[in-house]
Amino acid sequence: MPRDNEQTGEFTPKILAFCCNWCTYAGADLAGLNRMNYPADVKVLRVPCSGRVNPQYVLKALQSGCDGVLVCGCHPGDCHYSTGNYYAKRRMMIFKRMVEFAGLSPERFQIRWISGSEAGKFRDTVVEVSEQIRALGPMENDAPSRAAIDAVAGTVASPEADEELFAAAKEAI
Amino acid sequence: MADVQDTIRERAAALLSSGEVSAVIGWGAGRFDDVRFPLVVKRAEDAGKLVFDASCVQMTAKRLLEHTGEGKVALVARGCESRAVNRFIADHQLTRDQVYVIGVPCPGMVDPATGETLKRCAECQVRNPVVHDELVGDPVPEPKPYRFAEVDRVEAMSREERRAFFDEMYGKCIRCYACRNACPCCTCRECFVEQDKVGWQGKAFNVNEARYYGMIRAFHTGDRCIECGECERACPMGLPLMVIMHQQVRDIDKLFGPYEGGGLTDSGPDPLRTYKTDDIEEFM
Amino acid sequence: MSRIGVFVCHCGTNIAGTVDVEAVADAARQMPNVAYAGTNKYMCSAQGQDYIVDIIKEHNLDRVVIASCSPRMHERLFRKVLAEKTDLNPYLLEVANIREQCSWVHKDKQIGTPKAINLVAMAVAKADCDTQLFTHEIPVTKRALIIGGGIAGIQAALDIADAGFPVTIVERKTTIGGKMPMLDKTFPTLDCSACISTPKMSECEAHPLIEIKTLSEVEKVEGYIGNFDVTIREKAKYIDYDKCTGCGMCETKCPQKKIPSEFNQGMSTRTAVYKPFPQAVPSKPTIDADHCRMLTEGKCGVCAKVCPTGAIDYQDVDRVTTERYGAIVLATGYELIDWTRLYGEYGGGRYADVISGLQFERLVNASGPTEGHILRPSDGTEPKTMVIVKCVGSRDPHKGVPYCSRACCMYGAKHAHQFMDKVPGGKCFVFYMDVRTPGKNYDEFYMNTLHEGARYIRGRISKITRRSDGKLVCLGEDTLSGNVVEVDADMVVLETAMVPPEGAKKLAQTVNTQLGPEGFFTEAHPKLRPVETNTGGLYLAGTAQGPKDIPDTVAQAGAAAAKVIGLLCKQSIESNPMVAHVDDSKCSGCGACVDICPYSAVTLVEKTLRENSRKVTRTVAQVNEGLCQGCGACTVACRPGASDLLGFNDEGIMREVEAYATR
Amino acid sequence: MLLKKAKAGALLDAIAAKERLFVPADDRGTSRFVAYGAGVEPRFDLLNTKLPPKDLLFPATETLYRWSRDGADLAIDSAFAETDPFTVFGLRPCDMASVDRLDAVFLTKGYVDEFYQAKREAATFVVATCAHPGRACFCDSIAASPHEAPTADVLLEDAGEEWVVTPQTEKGASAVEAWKPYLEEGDAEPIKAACDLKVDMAAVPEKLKGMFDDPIWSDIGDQCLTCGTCTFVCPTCYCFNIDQDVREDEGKRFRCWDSCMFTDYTAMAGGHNPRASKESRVRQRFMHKLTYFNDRYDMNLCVGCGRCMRDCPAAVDISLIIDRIAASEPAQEKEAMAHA
Repeated sequence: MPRDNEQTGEFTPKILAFCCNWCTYAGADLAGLNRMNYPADVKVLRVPCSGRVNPQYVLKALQSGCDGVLVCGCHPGDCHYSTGNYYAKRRMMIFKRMVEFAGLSPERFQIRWISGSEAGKFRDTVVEVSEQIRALGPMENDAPSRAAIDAVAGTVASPEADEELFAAAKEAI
Repeated sequence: MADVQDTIRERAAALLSSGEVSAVIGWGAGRFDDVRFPLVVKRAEDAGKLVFDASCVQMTAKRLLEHTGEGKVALVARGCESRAVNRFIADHQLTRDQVYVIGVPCPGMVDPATGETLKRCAECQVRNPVVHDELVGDPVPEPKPYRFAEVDRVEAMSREERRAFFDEMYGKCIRCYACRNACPCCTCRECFVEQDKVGWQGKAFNVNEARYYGMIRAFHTGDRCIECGECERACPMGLPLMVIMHQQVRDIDKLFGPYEGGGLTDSGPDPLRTYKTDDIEEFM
Repeated sequence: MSRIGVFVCHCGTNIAGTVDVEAVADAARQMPNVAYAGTNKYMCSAQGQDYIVDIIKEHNLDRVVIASCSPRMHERLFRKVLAEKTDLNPYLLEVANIREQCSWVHKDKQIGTPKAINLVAMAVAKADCDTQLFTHEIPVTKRALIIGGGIAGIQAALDIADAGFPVTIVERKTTIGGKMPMLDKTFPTLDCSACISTPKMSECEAHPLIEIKTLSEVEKVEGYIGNFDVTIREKAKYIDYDKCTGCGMCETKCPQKKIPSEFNQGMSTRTAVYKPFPQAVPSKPTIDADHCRMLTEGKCGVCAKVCPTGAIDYQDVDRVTTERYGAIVLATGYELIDWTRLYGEYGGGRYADVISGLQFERLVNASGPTEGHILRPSDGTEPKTMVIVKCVGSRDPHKGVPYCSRACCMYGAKHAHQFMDKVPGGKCFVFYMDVRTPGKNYDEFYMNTLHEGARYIRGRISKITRRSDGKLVCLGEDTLSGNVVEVDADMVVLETAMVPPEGAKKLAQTVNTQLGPEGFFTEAHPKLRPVETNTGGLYLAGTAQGPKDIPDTVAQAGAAAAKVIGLLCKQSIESNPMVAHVDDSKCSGCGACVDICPYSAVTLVEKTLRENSRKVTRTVAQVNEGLCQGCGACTVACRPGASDLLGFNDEGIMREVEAYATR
Repeated sequence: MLLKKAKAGALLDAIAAKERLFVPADDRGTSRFVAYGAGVEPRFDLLNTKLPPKDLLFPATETLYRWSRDGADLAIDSAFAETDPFTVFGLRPCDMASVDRLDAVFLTKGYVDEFYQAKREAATFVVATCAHPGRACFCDSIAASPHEAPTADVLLEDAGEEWVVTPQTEKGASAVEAWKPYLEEGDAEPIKAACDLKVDMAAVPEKLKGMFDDPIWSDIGDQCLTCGTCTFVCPTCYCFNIDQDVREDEGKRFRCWDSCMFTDYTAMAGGHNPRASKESRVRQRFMHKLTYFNDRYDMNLCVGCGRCMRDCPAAVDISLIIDRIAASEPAQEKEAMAHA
């Protein structure tokens, strides 16, 4: 799939949204029912519960071509399975802090609670996240600048090694 | 420490000859004076091969799990090994009656490469065994040194610098999995990296794959880490692996604390296996 | 290699208007493992279904992807088509949502089409990892257990038993009936509460299919829908009910007569061997072990001497039984908030003439301590001025509870009416925050009370003090006029909040279900599943779920009974096949899943397994498929992925992620 | 011919101007052979680099072929490419011996690995002898010598302040010819050092054949973590895996290093693993290093570089293992003793 719009040359982000079947997925359906309009940058992956979302999926998505990941579930207290989103919340709080500590732009991995009736919130979230990622540009833009590498890196042995490091950094997280 | 070593040998011989234990796990002497290695002694006459001095850098507890089928096993345990024992028990990998803990208060080990205190000992929070059947030697003071200096340093960096820091770290990783194999929290029968069919972990050697391995392993152990620092010690490439463990430890402590790592007390489920309905909310 | 068929629906112009469905089918043909791709005007129509069925046969397909409306809409229908009209397992199906989440939210084919292709690619990738799933039959034990013997429990028990299923009522007090027999009259019809509730109690006692266990509590619940193994402790009653005829001789002769009567809200006394009230069911007494001299001091024994049938048994012990039930109804009711602890400004219980609404019910009741005369507890004189304070505890998040207790507006009006009826010339002031009367004939009743002369003042009483002449000085504010109001009352009635009964939390853990923040049991869905819980086979009746009045309680009990009857009518129920499954070879038995599972569906068991041609015995996790609801929380806690969710397995989700990320 | 160590820089600059040049150098806390260029300080004082030079010939990850699809048209392109000449300057005799082992594996016995061959033929190896072998060095009792490297293209014999330069192959001769401007005529006495650490390999390959069930393996298994460190720092470990990276309309197949220490190295599709235990994996590694390879190629696969001993997190020491094997009773004798 071409990353840039053929006509405008504009960057089209690739954002994956994990949505729980009972709340957010229903909210997204409702947005459709209400014919709300939102950018096509976000694709929804249905899971039974936000507690099913393994952080490993998130990192895999971000490392294999997605520019952003959204994890959505029922509001705490409203989980269809009572507790799934509470676990998800703790996991994602820790995992998000960890990937940000390791240098991911915070906007690229977000978590939101959206209920089955909050079609508007679903639309607004998609619009907001899509705009944020458009502003950040593709994942490659997360790579550190030469100045950042120089500030942090130990003695790099050779120009080639330096190039390698820079190239490696250019790869998606 | 010579007295301690003598006592360890005596006790090991006694425990083995009485049949109370089938093996004693401690350290043996390598070819060079500053090289010690994890040694499993199974006969009383070999007890003399056990050594204990400032070069016993390895955290040996993981070996326990390989010998539990063979009767009770004795472990010469410092603070770190004793916390690992508690970790194993919390993870249902061991029962307390399967292990005889010969506790040894630990003054800290010496890094043979630098001659200075081993990094994991310089950050150690628990030098005295938290669990033991007998204690060899007198308890040592617990200085509880500040262990988040490296986290502070990295946290103070800009996002790009942090990314550069971790790219360098993971760029050097050779994915030998020594960190995993040494870790007392890594007790899976089949690690996610070995599950080719599901395809969590790619086989290629590059910074992306190393990052995937490094970060997911860190996340898998983050809420249970006993902060022994053995992963970092075992790393043949000298990567600062504890920085991401300490970062999680500090976050968990702040958010869902106090952090125990399961290695200190029997304090209920680990932080990511439980929740509170009034946990702080930041995802509305 | 699987052979996947991709069926793209036009949905008239609903999809085809913004998605080039032919282009989607063309793109699908290029996707790995896709053996066929085609389109149809309406895939869900009979003709569309036939098309799918024919193509599956013709192309020997082994997986199906339908790109259409939301799976929440028609996934079930398409599964049914596969199950009934093809040889394919119905779970080898994925639905790509290209209507609600694509064509309806985009306006332009140039945006809708590539997105639809992406969604189809994800579904195709996941379909390749789908496995056959099978439901199995869970047998249903045709018996119901009702926990709590108030009007909700009684109604549910009668309805279920009348349908032909045995019922056990577990009641922790000495009689069933709950609070209703204590009430004098019920609003808005003012019929006698005891007269309508006690016949139902007797009906329960006489019903051949209803077993009543009083002084009993549920200790343990194991198992799952259709098969709950319930351990019940029936406390010692010290009277052999097989021998006891209920003649009452023991009660008459018992020398311990000064025990405050719980039934009369402490306003009269009872004996140590007692029935709480004449119509109690079972209609036999029990010995109160805390007050019986024989049981506390070892001397007395009067009742044993006078009992004509020798039914007294001081050696009686608790009986613990475990029996299997197919369904459980929680009808544990409510308690009134302990206002004396919370409202020091109302005297905190120091003034005898500040009483609760329930005490008033007893005062005004003909079988109560005053034989129905409204008399002040302090001096037995008739109060001339009465103040009723509503919302004591309710809607008071700082001191009491944040919610409305729903029934107090009505029984407050009823108390005002009863006072004015029984005390000619009496003045009644009602302090209120709002008057809420949504019920059949409710507002009419309230208006009538106003016409009778009850003075409604909008505001809270801020302080009650007792003057030396015994008058209760009630200081409040009329928020409508803004004036401070002071009323010299002879008696004050506090209409207190309904709160969950003591032990609800423990019971929730025992039966493994959830409580809301207020401590009432949580229904599965507030609108659509109001009497079910998230635990299959566990239902709610009455105020266990939240405050409500008698008609609502009875209606809900009937609804719960209908659900139970519906379940018990089945020979067996079909299990949900999309549950967690543990791969023994990967499981190290660490127990993370056990800690996580909200349904207690996972346990650690010892298993003998064959590994590398050797037999080994290890501890591994095991999922009870009857209990597991398929949330998948355990699968993430499981580091090696030994626990995986059927229908949403790790491999499938990973392929789906990659299908999108690498396109 | 002599090369003054102090003047080596000029020579390196000249070589690097012509072709790619790899020298031992520090790299962010480790050391390895890195491409020479501005700012690179060669570490000819290092005994041997932390990471071996094998990745110059046998990269850790190497693409074999790529495929792409356009509609129904499928294209497969080999990733094989000719390699431009390059020089590896300053590797040690043990590492040169490791190249001999890799040559045997990838170029002999009827199969030539063209990916390896292209790089091997492009490479000129300039070996510097060791004046002061380290405490973990034992090349001269197993595979090589600190002061000679017969298969090197050019041998630099350490003579203190200078190297005595000797071309040993045609490739080496033409290289030295080009170096002339930087070399000096003259003679110096090379230091003929020997390792302090010795092993007695004489009977080891044969003895091992009877030691499949020897308790030594469980003893090593107790000590070993079965991480992959030894295999990845070993200059001769050559096992690899083949995997692929598939994207929408394209993909590639690559090979990457693997390690016999890993459980999934021998995992089979049905779940069976013939080397599930640590001791069986440890046994495989040392059997391969010390006897199986000898059977096929008639040389020890261990070259005595000491890297595994140095970096093993559990201090597993191959020299001690060789000692123990050498000291053990041969199997037949043991059996005979058991019967006696």
